[in-house]
Amino acid sequence: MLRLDNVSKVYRIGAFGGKALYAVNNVSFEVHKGEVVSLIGESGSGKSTIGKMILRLLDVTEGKITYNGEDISTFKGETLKNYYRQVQGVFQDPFSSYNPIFKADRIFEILREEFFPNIPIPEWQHRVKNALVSVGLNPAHVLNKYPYQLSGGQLQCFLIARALLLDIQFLVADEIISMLDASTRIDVLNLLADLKSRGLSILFITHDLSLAYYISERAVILYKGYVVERGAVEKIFHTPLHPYTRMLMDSIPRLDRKWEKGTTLLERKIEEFRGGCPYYERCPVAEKICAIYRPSLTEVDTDHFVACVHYEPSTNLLGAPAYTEQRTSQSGLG
Amino acid sequence: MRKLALSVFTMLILASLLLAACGPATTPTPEKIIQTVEVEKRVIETQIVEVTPTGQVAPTTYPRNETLYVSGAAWGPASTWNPFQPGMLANTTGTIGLVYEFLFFYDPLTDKFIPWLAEKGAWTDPTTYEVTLRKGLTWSDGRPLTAEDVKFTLELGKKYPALWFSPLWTNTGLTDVTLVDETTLKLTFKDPLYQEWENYLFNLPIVPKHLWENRSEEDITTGANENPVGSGAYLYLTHAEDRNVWVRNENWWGIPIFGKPAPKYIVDIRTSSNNVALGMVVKGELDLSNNFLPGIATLAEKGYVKTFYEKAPYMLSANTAVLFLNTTKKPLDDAKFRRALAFAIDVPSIVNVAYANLVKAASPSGLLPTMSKYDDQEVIARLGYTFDTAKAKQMLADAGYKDVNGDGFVEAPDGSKIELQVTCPNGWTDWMAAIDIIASSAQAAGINIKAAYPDYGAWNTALQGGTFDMTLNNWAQMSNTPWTLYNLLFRHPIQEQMQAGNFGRYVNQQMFDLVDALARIPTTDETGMKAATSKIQELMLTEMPVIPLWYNGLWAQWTETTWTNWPNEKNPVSLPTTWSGYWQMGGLQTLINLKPAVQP
Amino acid sequence: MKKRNEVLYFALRNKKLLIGSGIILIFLLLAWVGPAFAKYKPFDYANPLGAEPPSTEYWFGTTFFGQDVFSQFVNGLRATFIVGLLGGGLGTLVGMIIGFAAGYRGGILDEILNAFTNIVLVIPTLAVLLIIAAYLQVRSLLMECLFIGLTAWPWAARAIRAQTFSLRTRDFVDLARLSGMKPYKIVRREIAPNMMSYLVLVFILQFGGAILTAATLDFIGLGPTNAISLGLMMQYAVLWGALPLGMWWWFVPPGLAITAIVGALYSMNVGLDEIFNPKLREM
Amino acid sequence: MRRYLTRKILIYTLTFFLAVTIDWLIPRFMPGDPIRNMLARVSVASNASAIQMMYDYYARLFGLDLPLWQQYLNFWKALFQGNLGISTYLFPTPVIEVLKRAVPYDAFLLIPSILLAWYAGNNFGAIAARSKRLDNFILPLSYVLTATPYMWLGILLAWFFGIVLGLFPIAGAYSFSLRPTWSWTFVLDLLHHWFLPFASLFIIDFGGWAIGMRNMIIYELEAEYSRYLTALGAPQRLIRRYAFNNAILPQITGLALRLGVIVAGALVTEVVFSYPGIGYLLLAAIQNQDYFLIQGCFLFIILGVLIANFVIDLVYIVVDPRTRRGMVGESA
Amino acid sequence: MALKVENLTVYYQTLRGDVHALEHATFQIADGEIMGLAGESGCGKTTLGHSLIVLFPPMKYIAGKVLLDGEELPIWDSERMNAYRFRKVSLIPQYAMNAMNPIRKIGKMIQELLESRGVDYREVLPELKRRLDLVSLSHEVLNMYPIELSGGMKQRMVMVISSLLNPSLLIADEITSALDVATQKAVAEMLVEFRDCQFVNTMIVVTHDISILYQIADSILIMYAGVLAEKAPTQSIIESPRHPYTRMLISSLPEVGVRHADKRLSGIPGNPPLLLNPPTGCRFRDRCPLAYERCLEEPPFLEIEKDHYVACWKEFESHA
Repeated sequence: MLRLDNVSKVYRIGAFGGKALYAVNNVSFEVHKGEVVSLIGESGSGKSTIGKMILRLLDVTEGKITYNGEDISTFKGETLKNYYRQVQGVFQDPFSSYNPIFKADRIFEILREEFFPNIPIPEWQHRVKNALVSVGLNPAHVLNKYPYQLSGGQLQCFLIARALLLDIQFLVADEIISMLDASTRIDVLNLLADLKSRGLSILFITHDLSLAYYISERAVILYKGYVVERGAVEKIFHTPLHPYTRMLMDSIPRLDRKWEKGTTLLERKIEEFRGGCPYYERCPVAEKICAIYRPSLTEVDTDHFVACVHYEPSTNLLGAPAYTEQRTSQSGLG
Repeated sequence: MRKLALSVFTMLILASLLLAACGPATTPTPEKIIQTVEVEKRVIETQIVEVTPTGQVAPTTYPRNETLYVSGAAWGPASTWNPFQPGMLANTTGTIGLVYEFLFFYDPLTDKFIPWLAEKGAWTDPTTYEVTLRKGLTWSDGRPLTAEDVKFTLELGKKYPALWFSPLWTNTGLTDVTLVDETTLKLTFKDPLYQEWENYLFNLPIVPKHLWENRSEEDITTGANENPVGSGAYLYLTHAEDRNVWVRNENWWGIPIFGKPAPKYIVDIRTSSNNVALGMVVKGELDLSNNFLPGIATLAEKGYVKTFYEKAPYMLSANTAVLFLNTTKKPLDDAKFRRALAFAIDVPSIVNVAYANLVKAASPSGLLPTMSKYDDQEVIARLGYTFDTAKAKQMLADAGYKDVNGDGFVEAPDGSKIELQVTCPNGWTDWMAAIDIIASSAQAAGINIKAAYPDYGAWNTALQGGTFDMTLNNWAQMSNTPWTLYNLLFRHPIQEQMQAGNFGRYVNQQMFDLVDALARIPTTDETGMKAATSKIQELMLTEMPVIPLWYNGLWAQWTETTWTNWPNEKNPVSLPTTWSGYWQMGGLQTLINLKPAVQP
Repeated sequence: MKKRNEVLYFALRNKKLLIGSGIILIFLLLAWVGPAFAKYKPFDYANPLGAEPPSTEYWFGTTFFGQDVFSQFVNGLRATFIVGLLGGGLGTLVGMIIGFAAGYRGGILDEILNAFTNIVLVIPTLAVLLIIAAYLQVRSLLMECLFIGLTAWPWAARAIRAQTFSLRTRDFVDLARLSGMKPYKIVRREIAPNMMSYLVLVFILQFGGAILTAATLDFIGLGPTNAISLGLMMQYAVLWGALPLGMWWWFVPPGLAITAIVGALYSMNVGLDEIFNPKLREM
Repeated sequence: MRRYLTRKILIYTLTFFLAVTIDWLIPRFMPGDPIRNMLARVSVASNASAIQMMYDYYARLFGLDLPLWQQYLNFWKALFQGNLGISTYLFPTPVIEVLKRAVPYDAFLLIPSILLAWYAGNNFGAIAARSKRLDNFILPLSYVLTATPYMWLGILLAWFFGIVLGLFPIAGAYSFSLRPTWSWTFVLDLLHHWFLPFASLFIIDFGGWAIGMRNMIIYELEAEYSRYLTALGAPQRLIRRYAFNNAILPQITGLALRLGVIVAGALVTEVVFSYPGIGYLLLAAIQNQDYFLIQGCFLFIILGVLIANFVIDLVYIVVDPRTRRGMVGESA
Repeated sequence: MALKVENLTVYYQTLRGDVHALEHATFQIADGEIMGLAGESGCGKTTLGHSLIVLFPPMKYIAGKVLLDGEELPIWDSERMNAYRFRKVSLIPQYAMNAMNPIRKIGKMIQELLESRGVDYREVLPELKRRLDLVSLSHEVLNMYPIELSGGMKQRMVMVISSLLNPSLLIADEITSALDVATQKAVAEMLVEFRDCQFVNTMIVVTHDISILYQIADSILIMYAGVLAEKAPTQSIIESPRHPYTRMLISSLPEVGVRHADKRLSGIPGNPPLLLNPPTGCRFRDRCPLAYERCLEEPPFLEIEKDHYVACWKEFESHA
């Protein structure tokens, strides 16, 4: 239903835009109808950029995003509006999603103005109330209030209700629970799961593998704009292949198991990425070749892809790279 | 960081101090004049070369009792010492008069020519003028001044049409200058314009041939002529943005004849505003101010300053402020309307209010009091005008100008609306006040006139291009002949740009002929001149193409703390002025007559 | 609701705002009704005696020509407010258009507008104004407002751009785009209301700036050629020797009024800033 | 840093190019004709034909008889040779000479007043921010000062100190009775004349900087690094010092922005005190329709402001590490 | 007892009245103990952490006593507190990203800070370098400006600075919430290491993430709506929570390895009360499934087992 083909996002930096910074690099994946796909990565991995590109809030630099076979970058005016009827987003910071000087329910009013100007107001209010009830809110408690009078969880539900008022088919949920209190997180997460059961497709963006596992069918692991691992969530969760995924797994604070000590490699300096494997600087199992060679995404199992030389059959691990000295001098850790 | 800031700051202050001190004015290293220096075009050598005629070192401070401080002549910083420079002469007033001299001086108070470089000059026959120079004339570099120099100067006008006095050859009728002997010249004319020619006698500065003959055309027409070498009573000493300083020429040829000018130094101050001049006069920092100082009447009454007359108008009259009417525009093309307008203007209020009695109302003839003998009193009594609103209304009504639409203003006989503007340059506040009064008094008579103050450039463009309705002008100064004024008023032929007169484009061949005729009357024929001016006045007052309103004063106020024996109504020997063009009309005599005040 | 009350609460307790707006109101009133009370027209030669110090007949004295200073003053005050309002308003408007456009659109438009703003910012306004003023040889008050407004906008544009820039990244703007709102509408309905307090401050500063600029222009003789203003009064006073003649009543009131008005505006500005910015409240 | 600098230089070059072009346009598109205005002062005695001859002569002299594009190119060419044409008001002085004479006065008046006011104002503001009592007094005073029109303060100072008390001269750069020499008499006289114009510029700017600094300091004292230092028990002295060091940065930017305004202040101050700087010259040029001089003054002011801005940008690089490390692309 | 807090009450002064951000806090921390402080946002945990070291307006000391190593901290007197700050009590703030002066080199800033506290930088320098090694920062950072460091690096740098004088009590305020899981883990482990190396005696780790506390804390204090709800050794809190709020809180955490399709988790319905006018009695009453009449009275914070404190009438009943 929604498909990314070799999508890249490049920012131009330098005095005359001379240098290119790849926020997203050659990313491809697909979200099928009624499916939840998790996009996992730490900050700076490009996961939110992908969400914004899907929502047409950012332009795609290279590659193509198609929705039901149509290139979304061609949408304009009415067709774009039509796209937004079907594809919506909810963002990380619930408070930032509301204009602080207006009441929270203004988002519904805007929706009516833009998409349903012909629906009479009483009828619309009725629809709004239904939508609020369906996301588990009591309209009497939450309507006619300013954003700061509502909790983060309520605000996120508001946004989901807003999406439901449209003929929505696809939802981009960008870290929607990371700023919520533990007590309400799970409710919002459950709400998403309920939506899925209604046939909605969801792109669930998160940095938490366990949440991805809780809710999604498939996952995409991003590192510095590259897909390092992708596939069915069970496979990734149970047999993480990429060292980065493994490190993410190990770092999850769990209530049932204590951390293994000292498995995390930390940056000592801000390093510029010079090519090679993006994870090279932090990788505990890096080979010499990783400094200069960027592995491609290889299918190692059905619906399980990974980009790591260790899983690339044809790579000659003995090729001596030029950066050996540098690496040994920089990656010592305490 | 703070330390750094402070030290940088100190350095900057010091540096700027030094720059300011040595930048603007002359470096005080006196040197002998370098006469043979070929002054490169536009390179200001004065910055380094200094003139010290007597060889002594110029002082840091000019001794107060030897220095005359004057102001009101210069309107901009000094930039040229070229006596032939047109536009900017006012800036270095004194170049002409103090440094360069003329064949004659002219005394407007007595209407007499005073032989100056010339011992005598006269028409030997109707087309030959013979002039004899004094003996023993010298240039300030010690070389003798001879008839050669005069001939050279006159012929420059023939050689270079871009020089302002080239009409001497093209217009006045001069055809030839011949050297009779070392001091005598014979000038041959064809159909001479006597009146105009005599103007040149005291307006054309004579330059030294030996220094000018090798100069290029550009140098002569536009060169700045730093280090001026003249024959006059004073020498250039130094200048800055706001002053010109002259020092007495101790070897001046005129000392034995006219006497030694009393002040050793003349500091000619350019005051940025009247305000500053007023402050300086009151404090006694200025000996003579030739600025228009609005508050001076009060100060004169109280005795803080002296003026030529003790009572109003305090000042002599220097020129006539006339209202030019654009005769190409309706209804100003109608002489009846113009005459009615003349009666509608409240000149007494202009005199009393705008000028606080510092000026006098003008004679309807427009001629200055010094020329009053050419006023035909009979004509003036018969055709002259006075402020009379009722009469103006009556005249308008008689001519068919009536208020048809009831807005309080008359319409033209053809029913068209009349909306006129009277203008003067913005910032000329006394004139602005005056045109306010013109507009309001005309409105009282039912003529819709509004005052407007465009910027000088716009005003000048409108003036010369003839796009104004009516405007004030006073470009004819005191002169030896009534022709000067009438030439301004009725200049012809009419051209696209009228740059020097008849801005209202008044076309009347009869008038043009009368003015031309006046120009041809020999200056000795006073009766002939009177007859000619009478005719002009009669026609002018009947047709009223311009309206003379008041005389601008020869603004002069002085104190006697340092210098005394100023000319005044009791001692009217000369004009107390330093204005450009007035040194030769009595300004210099005033300096010669000055006496140091008795120091208490 | 509560938020608005809070603003009002602070507003009524903020001395700087109250004093500032009090002064402005007094002068505004004077400019409004003053001319009706003036016994003479500003340019009428009312006093045949010429310059006189303040008296019961001539409240602020008379000028050198006997013009009523009070009448000139109240009429000049009116001109001052007009310049402030129109010139400052125009400056704010242009600043808003450019600031919003650059800040919201970003990208190449931003680069261009930003470069343009920087250029205009570096060029000394007065030098440009002088030249413009010299071009227009007959100048009206409205003309003055126009060219003051058209040269005063750069810093406003910059400030607004920066604010817009930070607001643009807020999620509610993205949400508005997801609702299919047009950029202009997003700016008007989502961004501008959030900056209202800021825009008010910008306007106040532009208002004061326009008054000062106009006074400067007027003073050096490039003001309106057909009206009275406080700057012109000062120019005339200096030109006609009010200083050496000791006619303090001629040059003190106009300068004092400008200082008071602009000072009051600045004071209001700080007051409002304190109200809108809780951080400053405690000080 | 390189990015920051290239950007700046680009902007400055553009500004300069634009300013020069505007500059060139001035005499060409102004109503009225500079030469006709200049010749308007020619003796009335001349007749019409002579004036036309003079007009042609001068048009050729000023190069106004060439096609426009040629004039534009010539203008640039001349500019690089330091030739700005000839002043009509001060004919035949080259504009560059006229400017050269005025510049030292400007430097003498502006540099000390700008820098001293900045320095004193910032320090005073910083002090005010720390004392409630001082703040209550300094703040209103500073507001009044920044709101004061330059000329009014000038007039008041001239009137009170110059006329009522008679302590200072109110016009000119040095006494009329003096010739510039290397003597104490002259230098003291110079300072005597300089003082009031300097004071009027200084006082007004001082107020502005004081307020600015006070507000900035208050913001900085609320900043998180200040809170952290407080939490670690650092003495107020250190916290204030850090706050000052941070608050001074926007003030440096402000200084760059202020330069354009100061030119205005200098102009009216020079007018009030008849001080022979560029501002005064510009006004005279405008009043006398001397477009070539207007052109020169404008160019000079622009150049001055650009250079000063550039210097400030360089200073900024020294004081703000963020610019040096290329992290800040945007500021003044 | 390293830290003893008795009846500590701190309000926020606002226009609409005092916000009762922290009331009647009474607890103790043993030597070498890392105490986790957890709760929902707005529960007063940050207020509690900050009140032990610095009270910025509008925070206002109302009542209570704080004893550190037997010495009373004059927390109501900012001037007098200065003597204790940094040396005895120190803070790693939430805003570590902006905690360093942006225009000073880090080393220079540390030097100036130390010297202002009368400590010789040169003497401390070797130790400082050792600690940089410990947190995997190169010594070059001392020669850098804060802006040249990444968020995680700044966080670690501030940790080093705050603990440099070996304070007895270190308060770490939400220092992991802005970090990625990997960095989170490393930073959390470093905190433990600091304690293990005896850089600090005791530590209060303020966070909303209980699972992190489970990894590093010795005991956990749960707060709810400005009052203490439960404090116990970590294992007890996680495995046998006594307060209904704690129980619900823990059960609402997504269990790793659970899928929605398999097991649906649930949160705590309702919202915490506003603290401007907090309800009398138990503040969790409205959301508590076990609430009964007794809950109209405010429950005391009592030790019901060794080192296990709780404020719930129901629990007291079952133990009575």
